[in-house]
Amino acid sequence: MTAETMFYWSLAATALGLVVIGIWGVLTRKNILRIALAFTLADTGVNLILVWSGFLPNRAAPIIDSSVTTVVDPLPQALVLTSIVIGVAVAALFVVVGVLASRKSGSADVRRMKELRW
Amino acid sequence: MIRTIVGLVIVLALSAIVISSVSDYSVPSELIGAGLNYTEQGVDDTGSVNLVTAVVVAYRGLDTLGEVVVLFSASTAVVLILTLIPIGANPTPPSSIVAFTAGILPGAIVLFGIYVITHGHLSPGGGFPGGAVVASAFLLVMLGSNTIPGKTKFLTSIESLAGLTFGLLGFWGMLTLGQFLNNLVLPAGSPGRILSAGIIPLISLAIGAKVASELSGVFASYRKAGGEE
Amino acid sequence: MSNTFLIILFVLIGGGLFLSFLRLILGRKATDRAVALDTTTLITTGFLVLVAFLQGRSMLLDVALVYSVLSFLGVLAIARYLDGGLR
Amino acid sequence: MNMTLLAAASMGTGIMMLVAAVAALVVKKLISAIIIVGFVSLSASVLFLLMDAPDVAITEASIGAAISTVIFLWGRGKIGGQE
Repeated sequence: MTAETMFYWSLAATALGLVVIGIWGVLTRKNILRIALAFTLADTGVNLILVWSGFLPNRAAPIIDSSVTTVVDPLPQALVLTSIVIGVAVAALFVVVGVLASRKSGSADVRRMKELRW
Repeated sequence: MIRTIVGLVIVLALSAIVISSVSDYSVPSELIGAGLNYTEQGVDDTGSVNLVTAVVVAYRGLDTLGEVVVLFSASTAVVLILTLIPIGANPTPPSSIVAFTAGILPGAIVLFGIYVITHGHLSPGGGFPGGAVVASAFLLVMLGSNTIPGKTKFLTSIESLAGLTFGLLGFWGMLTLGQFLNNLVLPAGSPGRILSAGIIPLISLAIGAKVASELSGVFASYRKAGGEE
Repeated sequence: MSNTFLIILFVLIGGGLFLSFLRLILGRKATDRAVALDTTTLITTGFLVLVAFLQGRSMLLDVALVYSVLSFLGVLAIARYLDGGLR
Repeated sequence: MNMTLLAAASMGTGIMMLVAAVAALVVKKLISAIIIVGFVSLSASVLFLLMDAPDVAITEASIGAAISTVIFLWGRGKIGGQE
């Protein structure tokens, strides 16, 4: 296994592991803010997977100047650029709704929130 | 307990599906499809050296308009909820070190944010990260002051003005060249200069102002919600 | 730039990062973790500069610049929270 | 040579990131979890730079450094001390 292959697949394994850990946290944690944190982790992992899908080793960043001949795919990066900013706005909404729900039920525990039960 | 086991089973099944779907995949060496097209003709088409900004603003400008609308609705929902339902608290005053720093640094941070926004077609940056940097400067002002910013109406007007500018620049291309958000209603210029790449710097400014005012509005409503009751 | 020098740089940065990471994970109190996050941020900013040097492109330095400006704000917010503000 | 160093850097960053992500979910106090998530965001920015995506790295840095931390700190202050 060459260094290039290890570089490429270690990035993919990190991103997939982050998504898996985030989904596990969303499913099993009990505090509403902890669930929001796990959601943010899964969001970061999905962004990593999207950028990885356009990544080719041994190429340069997609900013053309005289020293660059081959670049990576710019299209997934452009998608992720907006996805990050929208992700933080959605996290803000998540936190506000979570705070309101915890005020209504008197606790941050999702087991006591009838609306959020599963 | 049952919740943990069900969660683990779901997660393991998901990762097994993903791993089996990429098992016969090897390290790519060539670009295909739209990416190849963009990297070969991007600089000639748009005049922007940074291909990511070219894709965000020029090739996929309509998608960016839609994403800005999504951001707008999310931040509006936050501000609306916090305006309707006040949540009380009383912040303690900051120490003198924090107050002193918050008096000096925001100007420099705003200047750096404007650099990031306006050089979006030459170096890494653009409207989205630059707007976040400017919003961080607003955050520093709020961290260093004990008072509530009373007048945040100018944030709303900046936000509306930026959205209107984005739409009008799109309609300018429709009127003159017959295509919504056409980049070349202004000359492309020589790539690598600050005054080049058509209307990409103007749209970057509009996106940056919109992102900065929306995130700042979220923070201002947080502080307002903390101050009442 | 010789290879030996590069390897020494990587080992120094990686070792410092690992030690402060241990404090971040194992830290007894929240203040320990906040200080560890600050240290990690500083060392990682150095690593970002090193990556820009390896690729030979000065425009990648912008990332390190943004992080060094804004990481201060995150640590300041955490400190302000632990102090009793932001509530 | 460079590729070996890059592979080592990406593997080390990835392992630290996954350990930190698990720690953020199992650590007791919520404020510690928020600080550790800040570290995960920082590592993600490094990985984006290693994947030749400086635009995405700059966005992740500007968002994850201050803004998302403050959002979660605000929620923690409103919900109160219970865990």
